[in-house]
Amino acid sequence: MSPTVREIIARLGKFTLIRAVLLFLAIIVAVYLTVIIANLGGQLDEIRKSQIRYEIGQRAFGNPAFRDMAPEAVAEMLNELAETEFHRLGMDRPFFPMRSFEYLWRALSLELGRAERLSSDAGSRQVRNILMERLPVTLALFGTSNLVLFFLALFAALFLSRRYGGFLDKLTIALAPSSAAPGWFYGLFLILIFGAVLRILPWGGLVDAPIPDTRLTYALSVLKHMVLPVVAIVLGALFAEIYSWRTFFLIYSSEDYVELARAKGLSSRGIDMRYVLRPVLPPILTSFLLVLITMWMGQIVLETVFHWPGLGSVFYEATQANDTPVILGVIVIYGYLLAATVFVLDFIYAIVDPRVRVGGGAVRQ
Amino acid sequence: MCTEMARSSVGYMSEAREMENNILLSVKGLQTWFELKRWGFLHAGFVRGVDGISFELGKGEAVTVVGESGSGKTTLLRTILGLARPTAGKITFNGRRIEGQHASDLAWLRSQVGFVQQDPYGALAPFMTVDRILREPLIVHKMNEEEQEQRITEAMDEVRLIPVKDFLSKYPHMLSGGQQQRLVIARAIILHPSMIVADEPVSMLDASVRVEILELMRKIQQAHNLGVVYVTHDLSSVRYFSERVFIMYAAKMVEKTTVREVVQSPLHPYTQALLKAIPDPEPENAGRFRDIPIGEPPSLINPPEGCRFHPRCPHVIKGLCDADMPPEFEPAPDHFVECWLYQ
Amino acid sequence: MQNWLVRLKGLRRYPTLVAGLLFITFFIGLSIYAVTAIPYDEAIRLWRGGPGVWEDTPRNAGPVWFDFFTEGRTPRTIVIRSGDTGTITEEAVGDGMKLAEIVLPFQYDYDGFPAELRLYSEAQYQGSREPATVSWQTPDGRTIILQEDRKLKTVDTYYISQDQELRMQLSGMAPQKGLFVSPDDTENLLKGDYQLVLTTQVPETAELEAKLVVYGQLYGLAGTDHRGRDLMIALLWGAPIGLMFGVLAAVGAEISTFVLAAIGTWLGGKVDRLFQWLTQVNLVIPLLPLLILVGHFYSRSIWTMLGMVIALNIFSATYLTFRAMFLQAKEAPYIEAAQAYGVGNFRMIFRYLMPRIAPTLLPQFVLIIPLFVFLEATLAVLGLGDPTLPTWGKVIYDAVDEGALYNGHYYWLVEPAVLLMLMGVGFALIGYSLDRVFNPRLRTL
Amino acid sequence: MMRKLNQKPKPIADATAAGPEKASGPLLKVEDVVLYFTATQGVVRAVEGVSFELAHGQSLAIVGESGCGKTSLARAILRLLPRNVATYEGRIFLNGTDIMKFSDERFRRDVRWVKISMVSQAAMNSLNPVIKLGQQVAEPLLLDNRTDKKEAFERARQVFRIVGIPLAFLDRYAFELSGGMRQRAIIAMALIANPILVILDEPTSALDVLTQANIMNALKKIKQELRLNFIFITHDIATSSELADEVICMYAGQLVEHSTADRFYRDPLHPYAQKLMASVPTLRVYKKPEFITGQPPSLLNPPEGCRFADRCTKRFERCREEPPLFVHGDGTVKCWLYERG
Repeated sequence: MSPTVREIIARLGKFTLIRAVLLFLAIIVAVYLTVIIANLGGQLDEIRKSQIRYEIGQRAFGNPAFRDMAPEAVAEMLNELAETEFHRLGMDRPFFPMRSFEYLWRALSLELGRAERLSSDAGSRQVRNILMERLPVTLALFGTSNLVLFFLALFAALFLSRRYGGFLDKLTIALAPSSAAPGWFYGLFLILIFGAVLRILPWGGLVDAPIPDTRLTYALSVLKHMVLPVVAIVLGALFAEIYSWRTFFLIYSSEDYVELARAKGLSSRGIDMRYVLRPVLPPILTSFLLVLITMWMGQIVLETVFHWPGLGSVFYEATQANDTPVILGVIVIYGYLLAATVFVLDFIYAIVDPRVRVGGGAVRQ
Repeated sequence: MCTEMARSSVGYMSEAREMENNILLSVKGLQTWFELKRWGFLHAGFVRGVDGISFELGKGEAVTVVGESGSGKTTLLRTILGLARPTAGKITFNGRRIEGQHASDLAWLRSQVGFVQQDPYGALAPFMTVDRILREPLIVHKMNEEEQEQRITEAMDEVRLIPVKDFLSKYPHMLSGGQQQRLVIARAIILHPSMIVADEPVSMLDASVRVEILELMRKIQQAHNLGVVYVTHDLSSVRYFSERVFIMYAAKMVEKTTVREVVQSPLHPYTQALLKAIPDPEPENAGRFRDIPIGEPPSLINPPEGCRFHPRCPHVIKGLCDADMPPEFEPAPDHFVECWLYQ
Repeated sequence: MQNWLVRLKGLRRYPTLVAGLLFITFFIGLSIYAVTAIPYDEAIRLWRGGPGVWEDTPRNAGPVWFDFFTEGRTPRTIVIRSGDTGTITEEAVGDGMKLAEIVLPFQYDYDGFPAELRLYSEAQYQGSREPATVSWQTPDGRTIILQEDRKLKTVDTYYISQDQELRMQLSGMAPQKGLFVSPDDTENLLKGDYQLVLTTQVPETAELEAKLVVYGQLYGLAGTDHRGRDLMIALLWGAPIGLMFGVLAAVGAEISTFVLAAIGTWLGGKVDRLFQWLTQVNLVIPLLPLLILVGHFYSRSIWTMLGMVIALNIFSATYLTFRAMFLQAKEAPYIEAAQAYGVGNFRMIFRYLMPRIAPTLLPQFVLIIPLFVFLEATLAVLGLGDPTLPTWGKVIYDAVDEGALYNGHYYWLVEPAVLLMLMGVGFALIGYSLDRVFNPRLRTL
Repeated sequence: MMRKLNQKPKPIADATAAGPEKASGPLLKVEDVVLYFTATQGVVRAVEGVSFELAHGQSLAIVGESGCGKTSLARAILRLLPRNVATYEGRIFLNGTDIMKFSDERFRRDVRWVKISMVSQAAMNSLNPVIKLGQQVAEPLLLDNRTDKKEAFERARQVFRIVGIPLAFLDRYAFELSGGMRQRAIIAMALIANPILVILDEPTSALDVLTQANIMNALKKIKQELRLNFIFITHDIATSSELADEVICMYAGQLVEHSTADRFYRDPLHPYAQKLMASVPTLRVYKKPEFITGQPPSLLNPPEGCRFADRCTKRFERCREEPPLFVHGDGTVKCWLYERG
C-alpha cells in the first residue's frame, strides 16, 4: 500500500534530523575556523585580558583600602591581581587545543562579554543584547525583500517560459546582466533619485524622526522606509533569477511528460501548474538558496547605505569602532542565519520532492 | 566455424595444467555484489550482480550470453574486465588470477581484453579525434611513436575505415553509427588482446548495418584466434555470434548448451518462455496469443528464495523450487541446466 | 579542438556577446592607458597626497564638462606663482635687511565666484620671523588690506576664504565673494585684472617665494574629491585593479573548484562525501564578515584579500553544480572503455572528465568575475579597501562618507558607480551569451 | 481472466464518429501529408507527401529504419508539432471529416485524446514524477469537465484492469514503478478517453523480451475486445508482425510500400522492403541475413529521383525520376519496377 502519512512524517523527520546534525557540525567548524583566524595574532587574548583588567579595576575602586594608596602602588597592585586572574583562568595555557575550544564554546553561545564601545539602544553593553536587538530588524527587511523577489521571479519566469523568443523574453536576456551589481549598488542610485532629487521617499533609517505614536502610523512609517531597501535588494538579483528560472522552465517543459500532457489536451495553464511548475521547484529552490547566501552578504553594505539599524549596520559600526567582540558576534550570528536558511530550504525541498518524501531507492555506490 | 575445443565436461583442471591445454578464461562459483548505501553511509543491502556462475572459454572460442536488462550480464562483463571486484569464487585469465586483485595490479589484464560497448557514440570521447581515440590506449601502455602509427593504421585497415587519413582528424559526431562501431572495434583490438568482451555490440544499430558489423567481428575473431564473450538480449541473432550459448537470469546461468539445442530442445522453463516470447516476422503473429509467464524480472537486491524463476515458472514444484537453489544438472551431453525438473 | 573553433565562429550571431566584448575591450584599453600614462608610483603619490601634492586642485570641484549644461563660464582654477606670472622686487634698507614686494596679478573674467582663495608662501631665513602685509587690488583701483602684520612661517599657508577678520571687514561677505565685488553692487561679479601684493622686510639672505591659488568650481574631466584629489586618477586606475582582482579571484576560485569537483566525483566514496560536507561548511561561513575580520586584524592589502577570497571560494556552491555535471559525465560509456584499457585515475580526471565539462566552465567563469569586482568594491565601501590603492570602491566610500548626496556632488558618486556597473555588465553580457552557446542543455531549445 | 468489458461507456462529445460499425468510408484517410522542420543547417524534410487509408477494425504497422520519418508521421496525424515546424500541409480524414481544417482549440477539444490517442516512444519518463499515477491517468476525462471526478477514477480503475496493473498503483508515484509497469500505465492513459484510434510509437523497444511479449498480448486483447484500431510504429520488423493487419514501409521521409501483412512479411514488393526483410535474423528457420550497403540519404537535401536508388541493386535509368505510387494487387508501391501494374 502507499506509505501512510505517519511513515512520511517519520521519513521526513529522519531526513531533517540528519540534515540538522550535519549543519550544526558545519557551524561548529565554521565558527572554530573564525576563532582560529581571529586569534592568529593573539588579538582575542588581548581583548580578553583588557576586559579582565577593566573588571578588576572596577572592583578595586569599590574597595576603600586602595583609595589612599599612592597611584603607582595602586597600578602595581592591579597588575598583580590581573596576573593571578589570568593564571586562574588558565590564560597562559597554550591556545591549542583547550583554550581554542573554550573560545569556540563562548562564541557559539554568543557570550562574548562586553562590547568595547558600542552599546544597544537599551543601553546594555553585552554583545549578545546588542545583536539580539538588531536581529528582528534585519530579518524583517531580509524576509520581505526575498519573498518579493522569489514570487516576482517565479511568476515572471513562468510567464516568459511560454513566450520563448518574444520581445519580453529578449528584454529579460538583455537585462539579466544588470544583476551583476549587488543590491547596495542600486541602493545608491535609488537614494540619489528618490531621496535627493525627487525627495518623495526617506533616505534611510527605520522610522520617521519624531517616532509616530500609534502602532498603525509607526508600522506605516516603517513600511515607507522599507520601500527603497526592498526595491534595491530585489533589483540586485531579479533579472538574473528570472533568466535562470525561465531557462529551467524551458528545459523542463521539453521533458517527455510535458509533451504527453500537451498531447492529452491539457490547456497551457493546466500544464504550467502541474507539469512544469511542480517538477521544477526543487532545482529552483536550490538556485534560490545560492541567491539567499549572497543576499546575506549584501545585507551588510545595504543596511549601511540605507542606515537600516540591523545586524549589517551594527557590523559596519563595529568595524569603524574597532570593536572586535561585536565583529565576532556578528560573524557567529551570520553563521547561524546561513545555516537556518540552508535548513529551511532543505526542508521545503524534502516536502516538494516526492522522491525524498516517499523515499526513493537507496543510492548504489 | 570456431575451433571446437576438446575438454572434459565435468571436472575443472588446476590452473597450472590449464595453461598448456589452452583454457583462456575459467570462472568457478563467481560472485560479484555491490554494497548499497542510503544517504551516503547507512548500509542498505547488496545488489547481487553475479551470484554463483561457472563456465570456461577456450582460446579462440566464442560464446554468447543471453540475458535481459537486470539479469546481471553487465556485472559479469565488468568482472571479467577487472572493473568490478568479485566478492567470492575464482576467475582466472590465461592461468592468472583476477579475483582478489586490486584494480591497479590488473594492468596486465588491460591489454589482454578488448571491450566493445553497446552505444557506439557514447563509447567515443566526443572531444577527441579518431586519431586521438586510437592513440590513447597505446600511450597508456607506453608504446613508442612509430609503433603507435603502425598499429593505428593496421587497426583501421582491419575494420575497413579506409582511406585511413580521411578519418584520422574527424570527430565521433561526424561518423555514421556503423563507422562509430567500427572505430570502437578498432580500439578494442589495437592492443592485440587475446579476448574480446562485447556488450550488445549491434543492438543500437539499424538492421541493415547490424549484420555487416557482426561479420566484421567474426572475421577479426578468426584472423587473430580471439576468445569472444558476446552479450545480447536478442536470442534470434545468437546463431551468428557463436556455437555455445549461456542463458542468464537473475545473476545466475540457468542453461548452457549449443545454439541448435537451445532452439530445438530448450530445457529451462525460462529459456522455453524466451523462445515463445520472441516473434519471427510472420503475418500469423497478429492473431495468436503467446503463452508466456507474467510478472517482472526479480530485483537483484533481495532475489526470491530457492530457484529465482519459481515465482513466474509454470512447472514450479512447491516445497522444492521455492526453497532451495537448484544445482547444475547435465541431462544431455554438454547441455547443463539449473532446474529441479532434471534432478 | 576544431569544433570549439566552429562554435566560436558562430558567436557573431549573438549581439549581447559583441556588446559585452566591446565593454571589456574598452576597460582593457582604459587599464593599459592608465598604467602607461600614470605609472604606478606616480599614481600612488598623487593619490596618497603628502606635502603640496593637492595644493593646486580645488576641493569638491565638478567635472569640466558640466560647463555644457550651464550657459555661463563656470570659474576654473587660476594659479599665480611668484616665479613666473608674479614678480618679486627687492630693495635693500640697510642693516642687512631688505624690503621685498611680491606682486601676483591675474585676470578674472569668469561668470561665477571662485570656490576658495589660498596664499602659499615660503620665506627661508634665520632669526625671528618678520611681519608682512598682504593687500588685494581690485580692477576698479581699490586696495583692501587682508593682513596687517602676519608673521610668515618658513612655509606658510594663508587661507584667505576662512579669514574671519577679513569677512568682518567685508561687511560679512565671504572673502572669495567680497573681494570680487564693488562696494555699491555686491551682487554681480567685477571682472578685470586683480592682483595680490605681499610686502615684508626680511634679512637680505632670505629667499622668498609665494603662490596665490584662486580655486575654481570645475576641474579636470572627473572633478575632485573633498581633499582636492583629481578623481581621474582613481577612475583610470580603478579599471586595472578591478580587472585584476576580478579575473584573478575568478580564476583562483573557479579553476580550483572545478578540479576538486572532478577529483571528488571521480574518486567518489569518502573523498566525495568529505568535499560535499566542506561545501556545507563553506555555505555556512559568512564570507564578507570573515574577510573584514582579516582586513581588520591583519592587513588590508589587496593581495591578502585576494588570497582569502580564493581560499574561501574553493568549496563554494559552484562545487555542487560541477559535481552534478561530472556525475553525469562519469556515466558515459567512453569512461568505462577507458578504464578497460587501463587509464589511471589522474589521466582519467584530467584528460577524460575535465575536457568534457570544460566548455560549460567558461560561461560560469565569466559570470563570476563581476561578483568579485563588486566584492572588492564592497570591501572598499565598508572602508576596508586597500588604503594605498586608488580604486572605484574607495571613491564611492569617500563620496558616501562625505555625504556627497547631501550636498549635491552627485558626479563624485555616479562616475565610479557607472564604471563599476559597466565592467560588471560587460562581463555578465559575455557570460550569458557564452552560456547560450556552450551550455548543451540550452543549445537544444 | 480479463473481465469482458460488458457495457461500453457512452462515447462522449461524439460530434464526428457515428459509432465505428455504421460509418461507410475508411476510419482514417491520409492524403499528401507534408511535415518539414527548420534545423540550424537548413530545412529537414521529415515527411514528404504520405498518403494511405486505414479501414475500420484494421491495425497498421509502420516500419522503417531510424530517421525515415515514421514518428514524424504519427506526430503529424495527432498535430503534436514541435516549435521548429516549417511546413505542415495535407488532409487527414477521420471518419470522413478533414480534421486538418479544425482550429487548434477544436482539435484539442474533439480529436486529440478524444478520438485519437498515442503511446509515446519515451515511455520511461513520460509520467509526471510529482503527481500520483491515478490523477495523471484520469486527467483527460477531467478536462473541460467532460466527466466528474468519481466517474473519471472509476474509468481509470477499468483501464488499469484491462492493461494489467494492480489497482494499488493508482496512488503511487512514477519512480516506484518498474519499466514494464510504467509502459502499461501509459497505455492505460491512452485508453482512458475511449478513443477509436491509438498510435503506438515504439511502445516496447526499451523493455525486456518477456515484458514486451506480455504487453503485446495485452494489446492484442484490447484490439479484439474493444475493437480498437492501432497504428503500430517500430524499427523492429519481427515485433511489428505481432499487431499488423497491414504494413507501411517508410524510407527517407517517403512511403515506399503499403501492403497486407501476408504480402509484406512473405514476399515484399519494394527492393528496400525486400532487403529489410532479408536483414532480419529469424529464430526458428535458419537463413543467412544480408546487409544493405551505404547509408540513408540526408533529409536536408534529399537526392533527385528515387531516394533508394544509390543503394538499390535493381536500379535502372528510370530511377533517376521520382516514381509515383503504383497500385499492385491489394497494395501500393513506389518503384518503377511496377510501372506496368
